[in-house]
Amino acid sequence: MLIYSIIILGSLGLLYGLGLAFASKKFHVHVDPKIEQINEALPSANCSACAFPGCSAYAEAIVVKGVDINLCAPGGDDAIQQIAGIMGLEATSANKKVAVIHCQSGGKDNTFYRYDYQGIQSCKAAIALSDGPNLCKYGCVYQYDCVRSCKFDAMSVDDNGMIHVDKEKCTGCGACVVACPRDLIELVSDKKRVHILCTSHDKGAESRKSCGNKTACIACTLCVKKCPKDAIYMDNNLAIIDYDKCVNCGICADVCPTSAIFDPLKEVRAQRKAAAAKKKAEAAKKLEAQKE
Amino acid sequence: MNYFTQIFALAIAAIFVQNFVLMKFLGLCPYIGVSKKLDSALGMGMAVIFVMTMASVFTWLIQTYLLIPFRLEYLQTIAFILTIASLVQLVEMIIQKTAPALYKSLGVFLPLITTNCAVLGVAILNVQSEYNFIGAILNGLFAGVGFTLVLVMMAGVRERLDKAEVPPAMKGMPIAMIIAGGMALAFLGFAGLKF
Amino acid sequence: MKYYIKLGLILFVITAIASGILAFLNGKTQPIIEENQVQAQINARLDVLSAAGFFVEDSIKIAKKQDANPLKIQKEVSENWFKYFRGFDADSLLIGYTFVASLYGYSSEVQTMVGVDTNLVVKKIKIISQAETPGLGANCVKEDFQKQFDGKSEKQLAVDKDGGEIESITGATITTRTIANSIKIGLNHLSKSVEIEEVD
Amino acid sequence: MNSVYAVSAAPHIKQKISVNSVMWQVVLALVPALLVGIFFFGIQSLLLTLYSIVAAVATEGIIQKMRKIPITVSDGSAVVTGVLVAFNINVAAPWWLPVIGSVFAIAIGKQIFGGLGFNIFNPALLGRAFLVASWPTLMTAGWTKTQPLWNTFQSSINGLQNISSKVPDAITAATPLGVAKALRDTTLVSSEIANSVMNDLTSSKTIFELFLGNIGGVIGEVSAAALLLGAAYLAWKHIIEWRIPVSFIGTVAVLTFTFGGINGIFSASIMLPIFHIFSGGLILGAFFMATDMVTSPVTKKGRIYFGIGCGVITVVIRLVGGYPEGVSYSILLMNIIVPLLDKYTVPKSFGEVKK
Amino acid sequence: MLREFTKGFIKENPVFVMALGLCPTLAVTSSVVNAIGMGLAATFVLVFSNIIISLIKDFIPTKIRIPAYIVVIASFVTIVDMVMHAYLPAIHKSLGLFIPLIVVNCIILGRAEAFASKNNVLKSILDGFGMGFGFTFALVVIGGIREVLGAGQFLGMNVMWTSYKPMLVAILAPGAFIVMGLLMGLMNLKKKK
Amino acid sequence: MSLKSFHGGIHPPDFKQYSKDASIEVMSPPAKVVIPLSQHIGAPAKPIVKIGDEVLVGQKIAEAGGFVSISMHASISGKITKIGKFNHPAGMMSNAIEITGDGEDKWIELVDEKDYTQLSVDEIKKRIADAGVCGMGGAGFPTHVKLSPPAEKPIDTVILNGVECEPYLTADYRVMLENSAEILAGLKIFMKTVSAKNGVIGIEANKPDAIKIFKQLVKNEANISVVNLKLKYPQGAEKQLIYAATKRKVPNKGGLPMDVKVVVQNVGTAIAVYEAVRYKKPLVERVITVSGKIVKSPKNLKARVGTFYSELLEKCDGTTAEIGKVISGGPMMGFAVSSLEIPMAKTSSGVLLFDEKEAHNDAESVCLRCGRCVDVCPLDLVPSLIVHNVRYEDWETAEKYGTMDCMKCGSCVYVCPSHIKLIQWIDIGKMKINELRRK
Ligand SMILES: Cc1cc2nc3c(=O)[nH]c(=O)nc-3n(C[C@H](O)[C@H](O)[C@H](O)COP(=O)(O)O)c2cc1C
Ligand SMILES: Cc1cc2nc3c(=O)[nH]c(=O)nc-3n(C[C@H](O)[C@H](O)[C@H](O)COP(=O)(O)O)c2cc1C
Ligand SMILES: Cc1cc2nc3c(=O)[nH]c(=O)nc-3n(C[C@H](O)[C@H](O)[C@H](O)COP(=O)(O)O)c2cc1C
Ligand SMILES: Cc1cc2nc3c(=O)[nH]c(=O)nc-3n(C[C@H](O)[C@H](O)[C@H](O)CO)c2cc1C
Ligand code: SF4
Ligand code: SF4
Ligand code: SF4
Ligand code: SF4
Ligand code: FES
Repeated sequence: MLIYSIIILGSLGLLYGLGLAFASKKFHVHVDPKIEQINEALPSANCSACAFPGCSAYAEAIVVKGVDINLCAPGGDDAIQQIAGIMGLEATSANKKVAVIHCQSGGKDNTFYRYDYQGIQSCKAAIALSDGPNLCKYGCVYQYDCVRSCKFDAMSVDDNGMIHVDKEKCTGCGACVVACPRDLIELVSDKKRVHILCTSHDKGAESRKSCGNKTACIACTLCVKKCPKDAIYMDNNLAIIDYDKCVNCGICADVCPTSAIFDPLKEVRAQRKAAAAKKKAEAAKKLEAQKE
Repeated sequence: MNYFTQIFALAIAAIFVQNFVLMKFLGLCPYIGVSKKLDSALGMGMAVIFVMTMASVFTWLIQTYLLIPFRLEYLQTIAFILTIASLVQLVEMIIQKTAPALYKSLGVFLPLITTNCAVLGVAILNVQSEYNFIGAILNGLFAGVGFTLVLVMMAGVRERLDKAEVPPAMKGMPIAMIIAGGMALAFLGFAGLKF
Repeated sequence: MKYYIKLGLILFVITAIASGILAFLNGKTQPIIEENQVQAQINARLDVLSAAGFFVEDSIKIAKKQDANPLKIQKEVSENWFKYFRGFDADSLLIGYTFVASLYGYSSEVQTMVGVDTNLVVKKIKIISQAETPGLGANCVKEDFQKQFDGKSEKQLAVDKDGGEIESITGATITTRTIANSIKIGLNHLSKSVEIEEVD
Repeated sequence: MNSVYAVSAAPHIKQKISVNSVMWQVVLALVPALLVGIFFFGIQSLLLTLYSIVAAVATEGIIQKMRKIPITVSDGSAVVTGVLVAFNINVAAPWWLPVIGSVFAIAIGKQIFGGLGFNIFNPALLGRAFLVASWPTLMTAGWTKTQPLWNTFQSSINGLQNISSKVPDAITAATPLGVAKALRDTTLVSSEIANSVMNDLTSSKTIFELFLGNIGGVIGEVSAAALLLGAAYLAWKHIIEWRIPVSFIGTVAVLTFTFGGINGIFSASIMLPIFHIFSGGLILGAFFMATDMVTSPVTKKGRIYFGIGCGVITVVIRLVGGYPEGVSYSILLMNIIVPLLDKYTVPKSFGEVKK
Repeated sequence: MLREFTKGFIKENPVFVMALGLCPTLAVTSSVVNAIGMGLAATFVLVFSNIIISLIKDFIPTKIRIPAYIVVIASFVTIVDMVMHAYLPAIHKSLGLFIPLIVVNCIILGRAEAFASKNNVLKSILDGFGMGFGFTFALVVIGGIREVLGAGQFLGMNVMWTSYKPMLVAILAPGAFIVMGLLMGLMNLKKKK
Repeated sequence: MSLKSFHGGIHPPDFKQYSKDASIEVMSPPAKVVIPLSQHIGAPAKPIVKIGDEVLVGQKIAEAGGFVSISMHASISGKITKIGKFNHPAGMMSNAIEITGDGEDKWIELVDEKDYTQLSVDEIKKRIADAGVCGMGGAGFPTHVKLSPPAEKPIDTVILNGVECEPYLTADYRVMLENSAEILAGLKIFMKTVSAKNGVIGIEANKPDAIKIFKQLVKNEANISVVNLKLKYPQGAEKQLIYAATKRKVPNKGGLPMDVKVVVQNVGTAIAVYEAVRYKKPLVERVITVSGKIVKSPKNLKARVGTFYSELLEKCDGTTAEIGKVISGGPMMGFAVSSLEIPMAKTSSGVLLFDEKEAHNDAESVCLRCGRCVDVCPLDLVPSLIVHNVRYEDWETAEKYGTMDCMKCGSCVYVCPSHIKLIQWIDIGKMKINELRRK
């Protein structure tokens, strides 16, 4: 009984072992060693949780098609790390870029309209009808192609329809840049703080007239003149910041007569300045008092 | 019943009434896992039909000519799974070398099959139901066809639901389960089908 | 070549060890399993024919086993035996018979242990194996259902709808009918065998 | 800017039709059948229908609220589902049966897929299948407990019982289809009885009663006449289209004529297809449920295949299946392959060059 | 260390999160008793095959590792099968076909551990227990819901009001899928928060 | 006799009662016109005048910008006052030439060639090109180009499109009643130019008097017939018209009528061609319908190209209610524009004014998959599935389902119970697919 058992199952094992070994030699097909390595790193569970037909198919997809490496559920973190090692992938780079929307018309209520758009929610479609509903032919049309294109939930819309980018969530994937038919969105290093939020190439008077928020760039060139780093230049009636040169000093934002240049610290700076002036005044007063 | 009617009845039973996936709970992992795209579902289905039939043949032979004569029925599980695993691996290697085109469309699904309980399941069920050789082969074949049928249906439905407003929490696996539930409810309509 | 042999040998060793262990364990468990099964059968027999002290197996040849599952292509069985037990009380007096009735029901083969007295009137039945739909056909294992078979003779063994005296389980006429019919068929076989005995 | 004109893409004129109007017209079209149901089964059928509607609408509203999406219960689609769930229940059912059925229909049958327009299965039928599998006895028992308002009809119901009493297995299932089904179990009845009952069933008297609705059955399916009235209205309003109902019913007619006889192929009388068309849920199913636009193919060819598929499965279940009636399962089963039908029946566009 | 053990319950729950080993999960959970039986059987196989595999993995050439490991796992499954058959015949009967099928399951659950990482024996044991108990936990939850709804019982005791008419579908195939789907959805919802 | 038609299509109310009985009124030249440089399909015309130049009516002021292009002519006499961006009847801004009139309406010299029928084909084509004629049925394809099919594509039939299936519009109808002889002459010129054996005039059944007139006229013309077409939109669409008249199917995926040996021309174009060939008269005026419920006296006006809509409306005594929407063209295919300061072009067949209520546009709800759009699409497309795939950005499938074939007839939108703006979605699909193809 015991003997039969050992002999029969053992010889089945022997047979299969020999067969497989032989076949693997005889029917060997060359594959990218990377694929083999990744295949090794994967659990060979062939559970298809990754949505590929089996581990080797997934391994191939990683190497050939550049599919995400974190799809293997049974493999867990270990497998991801190993694959990352094989593929030579680095952790995401430190210099992160985020989306900046170069229009601050101030939302639906603040925009001047040429007509009442009645169509599907799509910026592209809106612009295809008589160049878009707003008077400014450069500004945001508020149909949110960009928001819908963001896979990371990084864009939110406020009560007035303005779009805000969450710098934390934004991965800089650039999907919104492609989506915006008005080319309002640009990927900028998240270290940059000062932005010109207007894209109107119209003449100053015209852009002033068509911007509902009155924050259009009117091509007065003050910023160009005041920038200590020569980081701003004019392009056909529009000031543009050269981010390579910009050092976030915010002087341009302070001098811009229409607030077309945005700097989150502008207020703070103004307050500080006021406080300093006050202090100075008080000090002067004190001094005067002392003098007296 | 004449032989033809028997075969017909067996087919109807294995494909619809006692569908492996929806009624017997066999082969659920690939049913959920490989049903995202129609093309893969078809490939997988064909591969499963092939392997189930092959496995039925080999395991039946092993059972009848090795295990039973030597009273080794307790080795059934181990012998069957070993046979299936080796068989699949062997076939995969042979196809990859000799028929690359077939491998692309079918072969890539082969490794998945080792871990598909439907294959081991059909082998064991063949034994339990005391099928003769022909019966075992046909059962393997039709069980595979039944599997493919629901797999392809599932893939069609899921491709459509890819473009639907399924609540985020239900996306993916959960909704696939719900669809499976609905399909199983619908398949209850075949319950009690007899000729 | 050597490499292949090595691979084969490793697998051989592993499977050999595994099968050795399994064979050993099987040696240990198999008797218990068999013992369990025998005991379970005895218990079941005692259940339906409680007055019996011991049983003697017997069987008669029957034409052909009833189709178990109509949807299956099964191994051919050339001849069939109907197996039954004679139950004797402590005084070795024949007090009845037990047998297993079996037919394909709604979705499974339903097996019933049946105890009858020497007049072939059912004393008690016990469903010993079924896989009918839970909540429907599976309700046949309920005590109340099985009780109604007590004291029924072959004629009464039919579902009320078919003119008999067995009240069917709600929503599971098929299962009920299966059980009644299977017992009826068993009694039929038994009656032939008993007749033969009387001739003896 | 003083006057701002509206700008939209062409076309600038639009047919007066909306989701709401479509759905409410379906509700309207179902009213005659409900009235007949009330007439034959008593006021309880109205109550059950109301419970069902309330449950469906409430479920829809609550889930939409939970999902924080616009609440669209006024579009009437949940009402249609509610009515149809109730229509699939027999009048003897307890009050909570339609309620649970509707909750399931809307929650699991519809909202979980994303709501109106996205569901795969016909919600009402999924609800019904769920109820049948859960409480099979409640869903099938009690069909004979009709409470006709008008007593003379009692006699003809007795007539049906007389027919069915010849067939042992059909007593509890005193629907014409239940009787027809029991006939095929030749172990139960002699072929003589079977033939005579078959003749009774296909007599013009029985069929006329089927047509009027003077039979056992669930609330909504009894009267072919009332259902056809509603269907005619929908067809006239172009809300339903001929392809699905015609191919569905046509297939059933052809197949029952061919295989429906109890003495082999083509042994059926010419009345048998008519019997099959007017009995059970075929009219309800073919005109009101198979035509549910969300769960049927959009392509013209797809709709024909869909109808044929429904017909084939219905006949298979009616003739050899475990249930007397197969309409609801046939539609559910065909629902599953609608995505495939859509995918593979996209027509060649006008002027497609033959290659 | 503890993490190896606990991750199987929620974060990497083999059933809810990874959707592996679905067949036994759905097939045997029509009652809690079956669920516990299946869960413990799988745990046993997982733990012991993890031990053996982590001990022998260095001796097995890659070419035959798949058959080799399958043999190990299948052996333990057979052991469970025999032992249950001998000592717990009732549960063995109701689990039926799905005991041998633990092989398939454990190939998936176990091999992740065996191949993807280079863990030592202790870690493997913990992982085996973690995964096994996670699996059991999931089975019991599903089994509990199905048994309560579908039979009005929990572990065989009546827990619903007396006039409750069981929702049969819960213990049939469709109910299994739907309960499973809803639970998975619930897990997703929890995970998001 | 069953009327000829195609399958699919819709039956919108025709609203032609407003202007159908108003005979064509000639409008005196306006004080100022703006001539867009792109009134046609193809390259924009190139200006050949400078600001300050004096021009006569009919004087060429812009030259064809390529082979598929046409030249533009001054439609009033006066001074060029601006060349730059102006509103365009299709909505957007585009380059145009502004002429401020001198009030004298001085014309260039015209001829009257009585035996114009003897002219050579080349001369005819040259005259048509010189006159800047493009199709006046809507698309504005340069006519001389259409009349020059490549040698391997012989033409055997010329179809005159007198269908005018768009609701409201009656310009073609009036022209057919009042200028039938010229139309027939134009048709003969077409037939000669492309050496076609047959001429067909297709008219919808709702214009029985026009049918009668032409039937009378062609009584003695063996090779010219009049077909009475079933009342259905879009009967006037080229492919549908060809199918109805000849049972030939123009191939999809960019097939042209000439692929089935047919040329289709609008009845207005026929007149323009006749005048160009016989009188060398450039295309500087056309008949345009001004209509709508709120227009005081809806009219069919013969007006100069470049006239502002506001002036046309003034001629019709303004409106009875606040304007909600201005449509350039017909209600099914026309463009809604954002102001009345829009010049009419050679292709402008109508200006419609809607009140606020008619302008209202219901919000989209989700597609019911009801298939009504599928039933009406004259091109056998499955609009619902196309749009579904566009919405979920599956461009490949959208293209496979025939996005690019859609002619934007609007039938599907008209019948959709969910108010889905299928055409807008299809447009997005077309833009995106084109973008992808370019890559
Ligand atoms: C899911 C399902 C399971 C069923 N299971 C059984 C069963 O186990 N036994 C049975 O006799 N009938 C079963 N039936 C019911 C039969 O199909 C049939 O309706 C019933 O036997 C009619 O019996 P009645 O006359 O007792 O109502 C089941 C039905 C369904 C829908
Ligand atoms: C939301 C809801 C769900 C219910 N579900 C069930 C159920 O699944 N099974 C059941 O038997 N009764 C169910 N009921 C009904 C009652 O709880 C109670 O069982 C029934 O009314 C008892 O009435 P009876 O005496 O007519 O049986 C449900 C009631 C409500 C309100
Ligand atoms: C939907 C649709 C409807 C059309 N309806 C008409 C019409 O009613 N009358 C017409 O002359 N052209 C109509 N056209 C334009 C014709 O297709 C075709 O371009 C024109 O008849 C060619 O003549 P032309 O070049 O002289 O303009 C329609 C086009 C489309 C796409
Ligand atoms: C002609 C027609 C038939 C319908 N049939 C059904 C039906 O059978 N079941 C149902 O739940 N809803 C039905 N509805 C309503 C609606 O389409 C249904 O709730 C959707 O399936 C939900 O997405 C129908 C609607 C119409 C217009
Ligand atoms: S789409 Fe990409 S780049 Fe744009 S906001 Fe989202 S994450 Fe940032
Ligand atoms: S895509 Fe561009 S235009 Fe559209 S909403 Fe976003 S920023 Fe505005
Ligand atoms: S008509 Fe509208 S609702 Fe109906 S299928 Fe087409 S797009 Fe969908
Ligand atoms: S899809 Fe295009 S061609 Fe078809 S009906 Fe719609 S607009 Fe017309
Ligand atoms: S457990 Fe995965 S296929 Fe069965």
